[in-house]
Amino acid sequence: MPTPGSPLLELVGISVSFDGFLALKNLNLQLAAGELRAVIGPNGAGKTTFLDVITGKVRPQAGDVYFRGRSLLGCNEHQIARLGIGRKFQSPRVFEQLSVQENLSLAVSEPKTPMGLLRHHLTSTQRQRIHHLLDVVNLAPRAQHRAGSLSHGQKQWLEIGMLVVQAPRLLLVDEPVAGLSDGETERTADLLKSLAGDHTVLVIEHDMEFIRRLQTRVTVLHQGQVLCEGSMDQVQRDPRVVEVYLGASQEQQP
Amino acid sequence: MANIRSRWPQLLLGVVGLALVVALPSLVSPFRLNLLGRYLSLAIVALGIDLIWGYTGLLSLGQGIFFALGGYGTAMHLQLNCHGCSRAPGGLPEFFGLYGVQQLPWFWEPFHSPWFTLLAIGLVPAAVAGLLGFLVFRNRIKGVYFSILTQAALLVFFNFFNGQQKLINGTNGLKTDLTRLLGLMVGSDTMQRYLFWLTVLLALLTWLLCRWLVRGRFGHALLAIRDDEARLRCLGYNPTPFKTMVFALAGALAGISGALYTVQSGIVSPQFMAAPFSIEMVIWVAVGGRGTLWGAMAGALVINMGKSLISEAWPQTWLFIQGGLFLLVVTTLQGGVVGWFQEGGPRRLLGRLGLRPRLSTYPALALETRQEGED
Amino acid sequence: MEFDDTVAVGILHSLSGTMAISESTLSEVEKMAIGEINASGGVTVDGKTYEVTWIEEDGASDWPTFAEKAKKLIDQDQVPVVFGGWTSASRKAMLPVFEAKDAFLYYPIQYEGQECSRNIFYTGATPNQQAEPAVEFMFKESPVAGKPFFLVGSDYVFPRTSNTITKAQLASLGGQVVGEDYLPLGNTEVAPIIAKIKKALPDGGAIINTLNGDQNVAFFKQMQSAGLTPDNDYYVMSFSIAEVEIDTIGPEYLADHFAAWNFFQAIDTPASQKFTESFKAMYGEDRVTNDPMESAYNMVYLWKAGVEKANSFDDNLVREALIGVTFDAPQGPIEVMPNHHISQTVRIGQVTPDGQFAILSTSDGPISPQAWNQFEPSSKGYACDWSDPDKGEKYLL
Amino acid sequence: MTLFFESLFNGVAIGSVLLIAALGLAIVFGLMGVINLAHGELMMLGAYTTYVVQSIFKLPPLEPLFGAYIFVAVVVAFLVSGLVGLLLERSVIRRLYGRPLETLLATWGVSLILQQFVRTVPLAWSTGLWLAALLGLAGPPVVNRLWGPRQRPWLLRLGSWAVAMAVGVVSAAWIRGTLPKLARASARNVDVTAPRWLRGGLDLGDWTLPIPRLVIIGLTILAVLAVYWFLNRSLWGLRIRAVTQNRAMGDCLGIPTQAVDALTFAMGSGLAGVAGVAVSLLGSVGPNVGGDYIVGCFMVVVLGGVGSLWGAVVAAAGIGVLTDVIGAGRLLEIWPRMPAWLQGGVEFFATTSMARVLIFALIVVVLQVRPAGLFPQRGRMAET
Repeated sequence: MPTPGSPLLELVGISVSFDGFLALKNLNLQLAAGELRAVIGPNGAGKTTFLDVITGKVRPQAGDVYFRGRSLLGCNEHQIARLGIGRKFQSPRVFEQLSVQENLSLAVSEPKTPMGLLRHHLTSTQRQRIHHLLDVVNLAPRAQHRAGSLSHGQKQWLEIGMLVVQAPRLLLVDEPVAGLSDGETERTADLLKSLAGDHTVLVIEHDMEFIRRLQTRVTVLHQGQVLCEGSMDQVQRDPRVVEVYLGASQEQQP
Repeated sequence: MANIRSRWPQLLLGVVGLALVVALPSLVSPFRLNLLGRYLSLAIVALGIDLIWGYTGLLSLGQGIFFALGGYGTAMHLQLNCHGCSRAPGGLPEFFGLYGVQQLPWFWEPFHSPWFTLLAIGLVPAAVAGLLGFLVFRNRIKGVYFSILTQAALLVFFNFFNGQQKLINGTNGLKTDLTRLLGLMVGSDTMQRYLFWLTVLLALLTWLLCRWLVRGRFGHALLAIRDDEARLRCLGYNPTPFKTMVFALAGALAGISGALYTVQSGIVSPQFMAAPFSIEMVIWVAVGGRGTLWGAMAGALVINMGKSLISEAWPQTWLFIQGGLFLLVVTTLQGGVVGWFQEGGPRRLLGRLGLRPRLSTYPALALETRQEGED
Repeated sequence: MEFDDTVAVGILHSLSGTMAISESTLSEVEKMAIGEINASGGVTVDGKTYEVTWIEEDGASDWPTFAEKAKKLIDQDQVPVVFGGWTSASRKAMLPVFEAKDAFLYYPIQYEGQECSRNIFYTGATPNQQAEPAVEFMFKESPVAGKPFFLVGSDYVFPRTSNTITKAQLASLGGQVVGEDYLPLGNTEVAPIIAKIKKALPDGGAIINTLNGDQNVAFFKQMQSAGLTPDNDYYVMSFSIAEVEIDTIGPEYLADHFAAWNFFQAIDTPASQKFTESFKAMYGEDRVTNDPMESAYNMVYLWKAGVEKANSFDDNLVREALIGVTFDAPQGPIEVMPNHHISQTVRIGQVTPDGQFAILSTSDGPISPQAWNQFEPSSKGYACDWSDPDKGEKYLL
Repeated sequence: MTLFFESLFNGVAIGSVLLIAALGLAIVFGLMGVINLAHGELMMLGAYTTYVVQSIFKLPPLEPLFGAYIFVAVVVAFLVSGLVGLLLERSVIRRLYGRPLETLLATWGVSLILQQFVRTVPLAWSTGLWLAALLGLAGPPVVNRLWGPRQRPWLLRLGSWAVAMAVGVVSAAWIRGTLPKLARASARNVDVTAPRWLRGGLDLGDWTLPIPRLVIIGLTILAVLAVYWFLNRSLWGLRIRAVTQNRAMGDCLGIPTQAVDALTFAMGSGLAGVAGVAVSLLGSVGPNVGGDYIVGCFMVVVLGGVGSLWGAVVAAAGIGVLTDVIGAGRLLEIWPRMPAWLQGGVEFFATTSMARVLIFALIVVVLQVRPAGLFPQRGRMAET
């Protein structure tokens, strides 16, 4: 049992290498319950790999991941998901052949086994959650449409909706506003902020304006390591960040 | 409530269909009826393939294994309970005499019981499929790897059944025409008529079962596995039991289909496990339209009828036609024929031929999306 | 020529699939025989002359398909007779159909015996008309006389049953079988079998070969390269290699090995030469004839004779009339026996470098067929006689 | 000791046939992710090519060279099967990249058509057809290289196709005339006779090494080395590897990815043709020859690990040795005092067909431990 005050998620000395290329080097990170955390870093800093490690997709060569005091190493993706870690992927991944509502009902279903789906109907609470979420992500009018027919931004939201409807303890959100309009970005920021507190949220994003809007603690990754942590203003003033970030962005950003 | 009016055509279709099924045996010759019954039983295996391939994205090239297992189970029971058949020494089925077998192999024993046989027709193939599926899916082997492994498994079963004369009569297979079921000779016209009706009934039930499965959240989970398995995992689903279960179910359906096919064609042989037959099954589904249950059934029926008629007229050309069909469906008609109709294929074709102005205005598009939303 | 009417017979061989290679030749010969019959006035029944036509179906090398097509020919086309089949498996698949519908199948291939259906008429050799004389020849007269035997075959019913009989026969002759192995159908990797032969027969010996079709090619090619050749005292007696097969395997690999048949193209009689010449004239100079083809040719003529003797196309009348019918076949005189098989002359041939056979020995006149084998303990003492209702399929002598 | 070497040799001999047959498949699968079910039929074309070449070498002017026809056959078979592969890639496979299951089905359709093609089209005509296609395709690039680029490329193309057609028709007619055996379509198998030097065995005391097997082992080693060299040392090999790893990036760097695909597929197909020559030395040549080998090839690829040349080599050798050890019942010789219950089991599997059953079961077991084969390719893209 996690003691009160102990971190919800803790990464200890994680190292990951692909064919000799070190994607993560001795990475350490802690996340407290109810926290909203932004992670930024130039391309290739290892942001997505870092999420892959938490969700069990990539097994680190060294180090350990603890969630509520329990090691996640050796758990499969679905087991980790069932522990209460939800993930939104970088480019929106929803089930395009299913309708919006069907996407959400798959996410909300419990237990997530063949027999569970066949035997149990959705409870009224679950249905209410779906309706509520449809309103939150503004997709109620399109509930019966195929997800494939949604716009990019709507898919992003649907995916966030699918995350939230599961009521996970920890939300891992990978570039939620890529390709969204300003208005949509704003609403997404508000949504994530409103989720924090009840949930713990970790956001990875390139969009600095968006991060600033979140008004939260920021972690900067660089070459697979934590470069620094702090508020957005602190981080932006850190000379190391300016160096790697601006330097890198000049070379790498198209 | 407004739906009731739009249900009328469907109801009418059902009544006409039922009348046709009841009347058919007196309308066509016993030979054609028998063919129809057999092809209808193939529609059941096609439904299973549609479940695993059309909905779940697992292309099995080994359904012949389960099909044949169902057929062998039935034939073993019939051979054991064949009163008045000529017998080998010791009262064993006749073929054992050819190889000097005196003692009934142990796995034949339970097939004396009709109840065991009925269960085994579905459960044995399901168990084999489930085991194979579990071993393969557990390791996240999928895509073409899965297809190849199923094909290899098929070859293994083919070799085994072909090679084990003393156990199962090898290449010759087991025959049922001269055996008796419920006092009637299986090959007789009366029995064949009953079997036809039974096949219609079972095909219908299977269709209803599959429809129920794919329309609910279980079916949605299958589609999700097909389209983005990794995403589904991150929603907390473990795809392995889903895949194993649906593969086992498809195996059971194949077994039932094989049993019906065997009693109607009079023989089960290792040829049912020959690689081409299993791949043909996939073509039926592909041509009919994978991911649509009607398409799978219609594909099985129509292609087999076509094969029968064409090979009666020009035996040499069937391979060309079959190969061509494959290429056509795979390269241009990906949704199969039913899919093509659903996606407005006929209108597009007419438009392309200049017979009808193309409708590409906004109202038309809106109409299309609304239709999509409805089904 | 004017005919009063036509009668359509059924022809059912594999025109596609693996067996098409062999079976299509039978279909060709049957059509040739039908043509000859029509040219000489057709079939006469009740004073009316009938032109013979045919309805051909494709068994597609698939046993269930054979059963299906047999049903079609009987039910749909109502043919009075079906000429068809090659493999034992296809015959076994068709048998219940013909028995259930009480129709009549003419089957032209030498086979393992142990079967005597009322509804099948067998014009190929039974084991005592091919296998047994062949084994006896290998044991007593061949260059490897007295040496041990190895049995190799394809993994299906004919080789298995035939080898069971051969083992029983050799046991009674005092011969020695040092090994047997079966190659699964469709597999051409013969290296393990050759390794076994080499081990079992270190100093040469007789090999009884019942391999099927393509597998013979691999077998003989690799036998030669492994040094298991007639020069080194390894002689193969094959039951499935005739002139057509030599043509596709290549005489270079087969020269000096043996085969036993009732008919060889090399038979030097007018009837034999006429048969081969007509076939070449019809289908090409480079074609050859062989025993199964001759057998298929005979059965069409025997059917005609049976129908004319019965003066009816009715199966049951023809069935009775057929017994005792004789025909001057390319192999010599043959006669239909009460057990639905025919008496035939047995010959042993040795492959010559030009792809033909040198006939080494010929039996003294036709040998009577035994449907039930007399070496195999389970069938010893049994016989079959359809002319006597008390005896029938299997009775104790 | 003899036992050990004999078993090893037999295993390697069986394995080398598997390997040479699987090599092309492994390349196409490993580099392009394409399962080519028509691979066996491309082998069949190679085997038929051997037959045609052999028939031509039996004619009087070439007859003294008959012993060497096999070398010509290897080259011609590579070209013919490669050409058919090229046409296949351009017409069908190309539309299906990224949809492996559809490709699998489409190539099965192609395999049916090719089988029926050799049954219904006389060899004389198909020889003319392939010759014409080869000349027509190769004409313009060759002319351009020899005499510099032409001013009117369409005229050159037209001209070369006209010449090609003429050559095709003339050669087909000539073959029809001189080789009556090739003039008629036939579903029957044809006899490929190895030259005399290739038919015997090499005597080593009481042990004979079959020469065809030795030649195939040699051919396989050559093919593996050639493929290794091509992929790792040549410019096109570099391009192929680049495209395999990152297609989009390859495009951006100006690598003609379409040409790379076509070349890879054609090369894999050409290797199938060479394998066809090899198997014609061992067994029969007929429309069904492809089906005999295809599943074995797949087993090698799956067991070895996709895209791993080394894995394919080890897998083929392993399957070969096991086939021999199990199928020929050698376990009993190796361990003569085996307990009786085990002995029964070993004997049960000591036939060629049961050996296959057992080997498949073993492969499934191995895949439980190493799902991606013995030598999987590692990397970021390994599992998505």
